[in-house]
Amino acid sequence: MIEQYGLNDPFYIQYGRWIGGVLSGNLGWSETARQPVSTALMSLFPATLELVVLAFIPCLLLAVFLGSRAGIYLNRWPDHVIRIFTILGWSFPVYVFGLLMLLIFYSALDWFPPGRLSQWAQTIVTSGDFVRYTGANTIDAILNGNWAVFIDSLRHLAAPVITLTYVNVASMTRVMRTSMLETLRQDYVRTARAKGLPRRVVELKHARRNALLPVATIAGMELAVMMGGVVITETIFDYAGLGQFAAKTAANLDFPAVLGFGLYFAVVLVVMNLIVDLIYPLLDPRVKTQ
Amino acid sequence: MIPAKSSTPELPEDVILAVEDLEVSFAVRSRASFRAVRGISFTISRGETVALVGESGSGKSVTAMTIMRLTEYDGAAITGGRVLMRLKDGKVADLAKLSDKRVEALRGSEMSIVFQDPMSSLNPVFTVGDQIAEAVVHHQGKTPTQARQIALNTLKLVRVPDAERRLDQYPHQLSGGMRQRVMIAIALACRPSLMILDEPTTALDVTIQAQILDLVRALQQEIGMSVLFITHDMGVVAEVADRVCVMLKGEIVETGTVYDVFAKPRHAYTRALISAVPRLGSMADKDAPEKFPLLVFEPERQIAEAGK
Amino acid sequence: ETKNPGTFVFMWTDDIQSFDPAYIANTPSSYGALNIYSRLLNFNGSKISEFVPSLSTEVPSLENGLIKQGDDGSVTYTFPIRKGVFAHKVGVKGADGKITWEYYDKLTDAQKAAIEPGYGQITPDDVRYSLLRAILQGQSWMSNAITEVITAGKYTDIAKWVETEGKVKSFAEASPETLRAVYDQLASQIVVDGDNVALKLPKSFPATLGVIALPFGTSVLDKEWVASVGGWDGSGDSWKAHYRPELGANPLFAEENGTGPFMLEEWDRTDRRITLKRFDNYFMGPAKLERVVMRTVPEWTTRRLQLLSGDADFVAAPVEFIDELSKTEGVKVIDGLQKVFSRGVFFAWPLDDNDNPAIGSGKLDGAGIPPDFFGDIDVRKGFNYAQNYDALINQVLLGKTVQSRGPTVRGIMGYRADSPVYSYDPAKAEEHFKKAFGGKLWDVGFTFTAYVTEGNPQLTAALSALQMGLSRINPKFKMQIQALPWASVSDKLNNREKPAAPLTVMGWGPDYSDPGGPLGAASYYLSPTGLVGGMAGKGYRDLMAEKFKPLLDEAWASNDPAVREPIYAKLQEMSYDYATTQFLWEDFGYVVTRSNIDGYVDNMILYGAWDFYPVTKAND
Amino acid sequence: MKVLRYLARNPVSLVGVLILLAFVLIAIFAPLLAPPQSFQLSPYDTPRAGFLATPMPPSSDAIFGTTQGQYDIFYGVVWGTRTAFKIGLGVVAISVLVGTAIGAVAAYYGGLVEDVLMRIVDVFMAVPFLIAAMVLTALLGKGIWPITIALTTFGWMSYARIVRSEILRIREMDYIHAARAYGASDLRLIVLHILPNAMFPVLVLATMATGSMVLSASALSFLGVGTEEGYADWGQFIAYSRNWIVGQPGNPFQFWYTLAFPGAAVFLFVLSWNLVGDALRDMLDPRHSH
Amino acid sequence: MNASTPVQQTRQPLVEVRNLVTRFDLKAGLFGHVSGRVHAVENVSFDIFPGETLALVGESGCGKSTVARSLMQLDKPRSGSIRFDGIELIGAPRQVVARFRRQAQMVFQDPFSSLNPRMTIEQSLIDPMRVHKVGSTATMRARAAELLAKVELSHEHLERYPHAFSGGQRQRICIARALALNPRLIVADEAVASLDVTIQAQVINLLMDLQRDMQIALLFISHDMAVVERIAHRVAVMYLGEIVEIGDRRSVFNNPQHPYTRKLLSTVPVADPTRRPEGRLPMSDEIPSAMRAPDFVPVELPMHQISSTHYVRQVAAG
Ligand SMILES: Nc1ncnc2c1ncn2[C@@H]1O[C@H](COP(=O)(O)OP(=O)(O)OP(=O)(O)O)[C@@H](O)[C@H]1O
Ligand SMILES: Nc1ncnc2c1ncn2[C@@H]1O[C@H](COP(=O)(O)OP(=O)(O)OP(=O)(O)O)[C@@H](O)[C@H]1O
Ligand SMILES: [Mg+2]
Ligand SMILES: [Mg+2]
Repeated sequence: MIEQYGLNDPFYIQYGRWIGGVLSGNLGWSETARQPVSTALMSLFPATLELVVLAFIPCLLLAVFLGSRAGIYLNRWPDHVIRIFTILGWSFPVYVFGLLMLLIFYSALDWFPPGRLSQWAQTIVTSGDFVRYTGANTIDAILNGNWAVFIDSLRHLAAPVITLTYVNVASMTRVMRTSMLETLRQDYVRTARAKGLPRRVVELKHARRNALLPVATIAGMELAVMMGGVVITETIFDYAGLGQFAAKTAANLDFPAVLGFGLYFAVVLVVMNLIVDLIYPLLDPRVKTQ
Repeated sequence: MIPAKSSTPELPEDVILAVEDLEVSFAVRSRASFRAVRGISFTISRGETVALVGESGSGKSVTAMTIMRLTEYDGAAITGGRVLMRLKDGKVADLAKLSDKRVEALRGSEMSIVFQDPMSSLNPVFTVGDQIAEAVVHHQGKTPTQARQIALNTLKLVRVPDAERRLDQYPHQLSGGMRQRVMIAIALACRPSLMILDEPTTALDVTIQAQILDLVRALQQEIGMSVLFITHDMGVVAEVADRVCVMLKGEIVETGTVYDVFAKPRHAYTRALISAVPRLGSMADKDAPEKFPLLVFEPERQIAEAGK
Repeated sequence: ETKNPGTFVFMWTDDIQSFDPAYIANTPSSYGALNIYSRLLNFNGSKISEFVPSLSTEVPSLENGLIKQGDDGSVTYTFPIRKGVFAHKVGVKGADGKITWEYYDKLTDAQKAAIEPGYGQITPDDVRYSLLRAILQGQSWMSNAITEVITAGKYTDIAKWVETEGKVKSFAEASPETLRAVYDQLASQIVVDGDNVALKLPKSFPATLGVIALPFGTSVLDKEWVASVGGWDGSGDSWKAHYRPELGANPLFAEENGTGPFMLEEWDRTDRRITLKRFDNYFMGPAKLERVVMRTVPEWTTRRLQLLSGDADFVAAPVEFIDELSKTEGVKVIDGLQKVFSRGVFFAWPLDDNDNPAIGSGKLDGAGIPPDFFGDIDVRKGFNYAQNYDALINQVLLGKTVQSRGPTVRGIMGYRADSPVYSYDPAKAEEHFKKAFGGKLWDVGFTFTAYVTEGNPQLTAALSALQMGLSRINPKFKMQIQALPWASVSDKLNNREKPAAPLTVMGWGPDYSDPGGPLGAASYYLSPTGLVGGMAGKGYRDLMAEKFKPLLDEAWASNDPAVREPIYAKLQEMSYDYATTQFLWEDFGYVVTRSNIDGYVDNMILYGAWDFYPVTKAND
Repeated sequence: MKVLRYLARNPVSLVGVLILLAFVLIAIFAPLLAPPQSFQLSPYDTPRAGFLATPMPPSSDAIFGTTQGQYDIFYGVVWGTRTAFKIGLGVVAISVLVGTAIGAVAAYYGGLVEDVLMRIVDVFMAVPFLIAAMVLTALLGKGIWPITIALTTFGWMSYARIVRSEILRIREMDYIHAARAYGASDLRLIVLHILPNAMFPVLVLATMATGSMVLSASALSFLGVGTEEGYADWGQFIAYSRNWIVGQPGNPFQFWYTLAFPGAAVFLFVLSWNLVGDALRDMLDPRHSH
Repeated sequence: MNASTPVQQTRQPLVEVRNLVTRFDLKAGLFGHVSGRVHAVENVSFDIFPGETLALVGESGCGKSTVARSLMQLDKPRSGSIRFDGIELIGAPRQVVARFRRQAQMVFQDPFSSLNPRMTIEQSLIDPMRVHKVGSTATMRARAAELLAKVELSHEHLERYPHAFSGGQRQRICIARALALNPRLIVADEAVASLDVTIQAQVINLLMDLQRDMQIALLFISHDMAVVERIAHRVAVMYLGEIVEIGDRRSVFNNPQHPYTRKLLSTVPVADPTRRPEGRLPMSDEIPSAMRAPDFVPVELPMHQISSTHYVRQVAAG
C-alpha cells in the first residue's frame, strides 16, 4: 500500500485545461476538496465572509477611533500608546498571536473553542429542520430563531475575529492617523476653529469626516485583502473557510482550486473597488459631479 | 499711540482691540524656541482699517492668528503681553489669558478671520450654507432654519449672485472669487466687531482681487466693523487702510496713518519697502525701462537708528 | 459530563477520497467502506489470518469443503450468502409501479412488504456483481488484487488482461469483442450457484481469503441501486464505459447504499466533515454508537485542545505526545500496537546520470557519486553500519517499536526475532567504505542528495541520523537531505528508465499476511517485479532476479506453510547479507481517545482502521 | 547629524535603530557566537542534539534549549539572523529593482507601454499574495531562494506604482522643466533628476517591507512551504514550536522557550525595521522637519 | 499676418513666433476619447529682439505659460512657426533643438520647485554645463562660483542644498543657472511673482543689469501691470489664448485700446493712498475658460494697427 497517491499533470497542461473551463463557466475539479472548485468556493464563501465582516467592522471602528485619537494627540501619550500598540500588532506574527489566543481563550478559559460550531450545534444545523439560508451560521441561526446556535457560532467566531481585528487594525489605524494629521493641518480645520466651534466639533466633524476619505479606499482594499488572506487565522482556528482551503490547495498544488481562488480574489477586488466607488461620492461631494 | 498699561483690562471707549507687548514663540518646550512675534503693540479703533505689512515671514500671520488664539494649534504659545478686546457687551477681555472654552465662544462671534487661500480654507464635504450657518447655530443658538436664512442674507451681503442656489452648493462648485466671498460671509455671519483678513487676495487673480477689495470697503461702510488687513502689497494698503503697521522680523518698526507712511516713511525698512513698490504710471514718461530706485535696507543701520 | 453522548467525534488529519469501495486504495479511505459496506468475510478481531462470517455465512476451508482443489490445480472457493440482508436504502414499489429508494430504517411494515425483490436486498447475484465491478473498474490496486486472486497472479489488473487477450498496446484500443471475451472468461470464474457464490481460481492463491476480507473492492453493493444511480448495470458489453471513472463523475463517489452498520449521513467536503449514522437494521444488530463524526483537523494543537475539553473523542496524535496524554485525566491511550508496516532507506542503482543534480558531478571525485554508487555492496553495507538505529528507535520512536529486520515484520510469515540486523558501528562502516571502489571512495569522499517526503519529521530524522553518522565516519562523506512533496519524490523514482534519486527514505507495507505472492511483503522488496524493484533501478532488479526470485517462486508454488516459512526466513537473512535496503523500524500504532471510549479493535492488516461497530461511548 | 538629532528626540526610534544594529552584529559575528561544527554540511544546518521530538529546556549545552527534533534554538536564532537579512533584504532589493524599473519605464514611455505595464501591475495586485507565494514556493521547492523568488514575484508591484506616480509628480516640477529646457537628455533627467527624488518614498516603503517580508517568509514556513528541515530560519523554528505552544495541562508554559526565542527574534527584527521605517518617514516628511 | 513691429527695425529679431497654436486634448471615458480641448494658445505671433524685454501679461489661465513652454520646446505646438536666430524650430532635428537649448533658458515662478532638492547649488549650476560639455570640471566649478557672484550670492553657498535658501535667494540661483550657458534668450515665467516686494525689486534690477550687460532678449511673463511697466520694452496682452494687444510699452500703458487691457490696468491697486479709485468698471466675477468642445473652430478677428508699434485685436461683437 503506497502512502500517498497522486501524480499530477504538468502545470501548463492543467492551466490550458483550466482556461478552457473558465471560459465555459467551469472552474474545474479540485482534487483537494473532491468537488468542483466553484462548489467548494461557493460553500466556503459564506463562512469567510461572515468571519471577515465580523472582524472588519470592529477593525474599522477601532482604526477610526484610534487613528483619529492618535492624530489629535500627536506626539502626546495617547499617540505614543496607540503607535506602540499598532506597531506591535504590525510586527507580531499572526500565527503566534492566534496560537496564544487559543492557549488563553480555549485551553485556559474554555471560552472560545476552535472550529465553526460545536458538535451539538452542528447536528442541529445539518438536520433537516434547520434551513441554510445563507450558509453564514450567525445569520442562519437568527433567521431560524435558534439562539443557542447563534450564541455557539459567535463563541466560535470570537477568537479568529479578535485575531484578525488585532492584526489588521494596525495598518488601518496608521492610515487613519496619517490622514487625520493631514486633515488637521488643512486650512479648513483652521477655518472651523476660527468660527469658534468647540474642539470636539472641529476634530470629529470637520477633520475626521475628511480624514475618512483615504481610509475608505484603504478600507475597501483591506477588506478585499482580508477576504483573500485569512489563511493563517482560519488554519489555526480550524475555521473551515476559503483561507484554510486556499492554503491547503496551494500546498498540494491543486491548480484548478488555486486558480479558482485567484479568480475569486480578483472578483472580490473588483467588487470592493466598485463598492468603494459607490460609497465615495457619499463621503466626498467633489467626486459626484465628475 | 500705545495706551498706558494697566493691570485691569481697560480700553479707551473707541478702541476695539489693543495688542500690548505681545510675544509669541514656537516650540516653547524645546531648547530651540523661536520668537516669531517679539513684543508688538498696536490698537484698532471702531470702524477703522489697520493694515499690517511686512516681508514674508515677518510675523504678520502669527499676529493675526494669535489674536484669534489659533497659533497654539501650531505649537506656539503667547509668552508675553496682552490682547485686550472690547466685547459686544462692553466688557474688556484679555484674549491672551482666557480659557479655551471662553475663547471658543468669542471666536467667530466677536472676531473672525479670513485666510489667504479660499481653495483650501473651505471644507470640501459640507455645503456652503452649512458652513456659514454652523457658527450661527453654535454662537447664537438659532434653529437650523433660522441659521439658513441668516446664511442666505449674509451671502447676499457679500454680493454673491444667485445666493439661494449657492447655499446648497459645495465649495468645489464655486470659482476662487466666489469662495473668498463665502469665506468673508462665514466671517461675517455672526457680525463680529473685528474682522481679520490675512492676505485675502494674494491667491486670487488681479481682476478678482479688485472686486474683493471693493467688497471689503463697501462692507466696512455698511456694517462699520473694524478690520485688520494683512498684506504685503503696498498697493492694496494704499487702497484700503486707514493706518499702517510695518512689521519686520517679529517687531513693528513703524506705525502711522496710511498717508504718513507713504509720504514720509520714517524707518529705514519702510523707506526701502516703499522704494521697491512698483507704481503704475511712474514710468509714463520714460522711454526705456528703468531699474527700481532701491533703497537698500541694512539691518545694522536699523539697529543703530533704533539705539538713538 | 459527557459531551455529545452517543456521537463519536473522530478527529484526524486524513481524508476519505471516495465512498466507492472499488475506487479507493488507501487506509484512510477504507474507513468509509469498512463501516458502511460489508464483505463476505471479516477479519476475526485483531487476527490477520483468521476470518469470521459476514455476508458469507461460513468461512470457506478445506475442512468444511467450501475450498475445493481441482485435478488441474484449480481451486474453487464457495461462499454461502446470508439471506434477508437489506441495504441502507431499498427500492419500494409505489402504487404507480414506480420504484423509489427509501431508507430501510424508516419503512413501515406495509412499505417493507412493497420492497421490490432484489432492490436493496442482497442476493448472491449482487455479490458476484460487486466483485466483477471491482475488477472491471480497474481503478485501484486494492481492487486489482481481486483480479490477481481470480487469475491466480497471472494478471495484475484488468487492463493487462485485455491487452494480452486482444493483443493490443493499450486498453483503449481493445475491440468490443475482446472486452466481451474477457468479461465472459471472468464471469465464468465468478459464478452464482443457488444461494452460493463460487470463485474458480486456475491455481492456488494462498492469500485469497485475506483479499476477500479487505474493506475495498470486495465490499458488496446492490446491483439494482448502482444501476439506478447511473453506475454499471452488470452487462458484459457496457463495462468499458465504467472503466476507471473520473473521481467526481463516479456515481458512488459521495453516495452509498451499503449493508454495513453505518450510513453516510453527510459528507461536507469543504468543512472536511463526514457524519455517519447508525443503520438500525444492520444484519448483525445495530451498533452502539448513534453517530460518528469524522472531522479533518490538521492543526495538532487544535485537536489536542478539543480532546482535552471532551469535544473530540478520538484524535490523531503525534507520537511524542502519547506519554503525556496517557497521564492526562479523561484521556486513554492504547499504545504499542503492532503494524505490518516498515520503514526503510532504499538504495537505487544505476542512477540517471543525465542532468541529475542529486549525484553532483556524477563521478567519484568527492563532489558527486558515480551512477552505480550503490551497486557496490560495500557502500551499501557501509551505509547500513552508519545508521544509528538505536537513536532513532529510542528518541524518534520513544522506544515503542523495534528495528525492522527485513521485508518481513512481526506477524508475517518468516519473521524470526533472531535474524541478523545492522547496528551503528563506525568501525565496521569504515572497514566497508575503505573496501569500496578500491579504497578511492574513502580518500575522495562523496556528495549526493537524499530525498524524503516532506512533512514527515520521523523520516527526516532517519536521514539526518544517517547524514550525521556518515560525516562522523569521514567528513568527506556529504549526504544532503532534501524534503520534497510526494509527487516530486515519486517523479524521481517511478516511470523512468533510471531512477534519479540515489537514496530515498519511504515506508511500505503488505496487504495480507503471507509474504509471498504479488502483494506480499517479500515481493514488495525482493522481487524484480515488486514495487521497490520498480523504483530502485536495473542494478537492483538484476540482483533480485539473480539471487532472490528463484526462492520466491519456490515458496509461492507451495500450499504448505511449513515449506514456505523457512524460505521466507532465508530471504529475510539474504536481505541482510546483500544489504539490499536499510531497514529502519517497524511502524507501530497507538490510539488516543477519551477514557469513556471502548471497543476499538486493532487489526494490523487493516492498518488499524477504525471499525466503529464495536465501539462504545459511555456516559460519565 | 539630522538623524542623530531626530533619534535623540525619539527614543522609540532610537530603540529601533539599536535593535537593528544588534541584529547586524549578530549576523556578522554568527560564526563566533554559534560556531558550526566540522561535520556540518552548511553552517545553516542547525546541529541537533539527538532526535527526540520533545523539546528540551535551556541548559548549559543549549542555552536557549532545543526545539522539536532537538535542534539547537540558540544556533537557529543566531544563524537565522543571517537568513532573515538574506530574505528580507534580498526580496526587497530585487523587488525595488524590478518595481523601479517597471515604474520608471511606464512613466517614461507613457501611452501603450504604460497602459500595458500598469495592467500587469494590476493583475499582480489582484493575486492573493500569501497563497500565490505558497504555490510558487511549493513549485520551486524548499529553501531561501524559492522563498525569495516567490515573495519577490508577488511583491514588486507597490514599488512600481509608487515610482511611477512619484515620477509623474516630479516630472511636473519646475526643476525638471528647467533641466529639459537646458537640454538635458531624457536618460539624464530620469537618472539624475527624477529617480533620486522619487526614491525616498520607495526607501521608506522598502524599509517597512523588509520586516514584513520576513514575516511573510516565516508564515510560509509555518504553512509548510518554507526552508529545508533544520535550516536556521526563524520561521521554521516557530513552526517547530507550533505543537508545543500549549504545554501540558497544569503547566501551560512548559515549552515557552520553543516559541519565545525565535518568536522574539522575528518580532524584534520586524519591529526594528518598522521603527526605522517609521523614523525614516518622519525624517523625510517635510512636514516633520522644523 | 505680421503683428509685431520691431523697436529697432534695423536689427534682426532673435525670436520670431508666427501663428502659434497650442491646444490640449481633454480625454474622458474608458477609451479616452477627446471630450474637449483647451485652446491654450491661439494664433499668437510676436518677435523679440536681442537686448529687448517683451512682457506678456494677462489673467491666470490665459495661456502665458503655454506660450513660454511652447517657445522653449517643452510643449508641442499644434501649428505655427517659431524661428530662433532665423532657424525654424518646429519639427527641427535634434541637433538644432539642442543648439537652441544652449542659447535659450527659462526661469520659473515657484522658486521652491525650481531647484532639485537633492543637488547642491554647485551641482545645479554645473548640470547645464555638463549637458553641453563645456570645459573641464575645474573650469565649470570656477564658472559656477562666478555665476553665483553675479547674482550677489557668496561662493560659500555652493555646497549647500536648496532648502537652506529663502525664496529670493533661490530665484537668484535659478537666474544664475539660466546664465550658465551665456544664453541669448531668457524666458521668465512669473519669475518674481512669489517674491516679497523688496526682493522682487532686487531680482528685477538684477535681470535688467544682466540683460544690459549681456544683450539678452527677455520674455517676461507677469500678471502684474505695475511690474511690467517698469521692465518691459514692449508689452503683449493675452486674453483667452490670444494676444489682444501688443505694442511698445509706453503706447500700450498710456493709450490702451482693447477693453481687456483697460480692465487690467484699472484693477491694479495704486500704491498711493491719495489716489484711491472711486468707482471701477463693472466686472464679471468668473474668469472665462479656454476649454472648448472638440469640434470648436475659433473665429479669427483681425488686428488693427494703432501706431507703428502698437496693434490691437478687434473686439468680438456682442
Ligand atoms: N507652525 C509654525 N511653526 C514654527 N514656526 C512658524 C510656524 N508658523 C510660522 N512660523 C514662523 O513664524 C514666523 C512668522 O511667520 P508668519 O506666517 O507670521 O509670517 P508672515 O508675515 O505672515 O509671512 P507671509 O507673508 O509669508 O504670510 C516665520 O519665521 C515662520 O517661519
Ligand atoms: N498639460 C495641459 N493639459 C491640459 N490643459 C492645460 C495643460 N497646460 C495648461 N493647460 C490649460 O491651458 C490654459 C492655459 O494655461 P497656462 O498655464 O498657459 O496659463 P497662464 O496664463 O500661464 O496661467 P497662470 O497665470 O495661472 O500661470 C489653462 O486653461 C490651463 O488649464
Ligand atoms: Mg502670512
Ligand atoms: Mg502660468
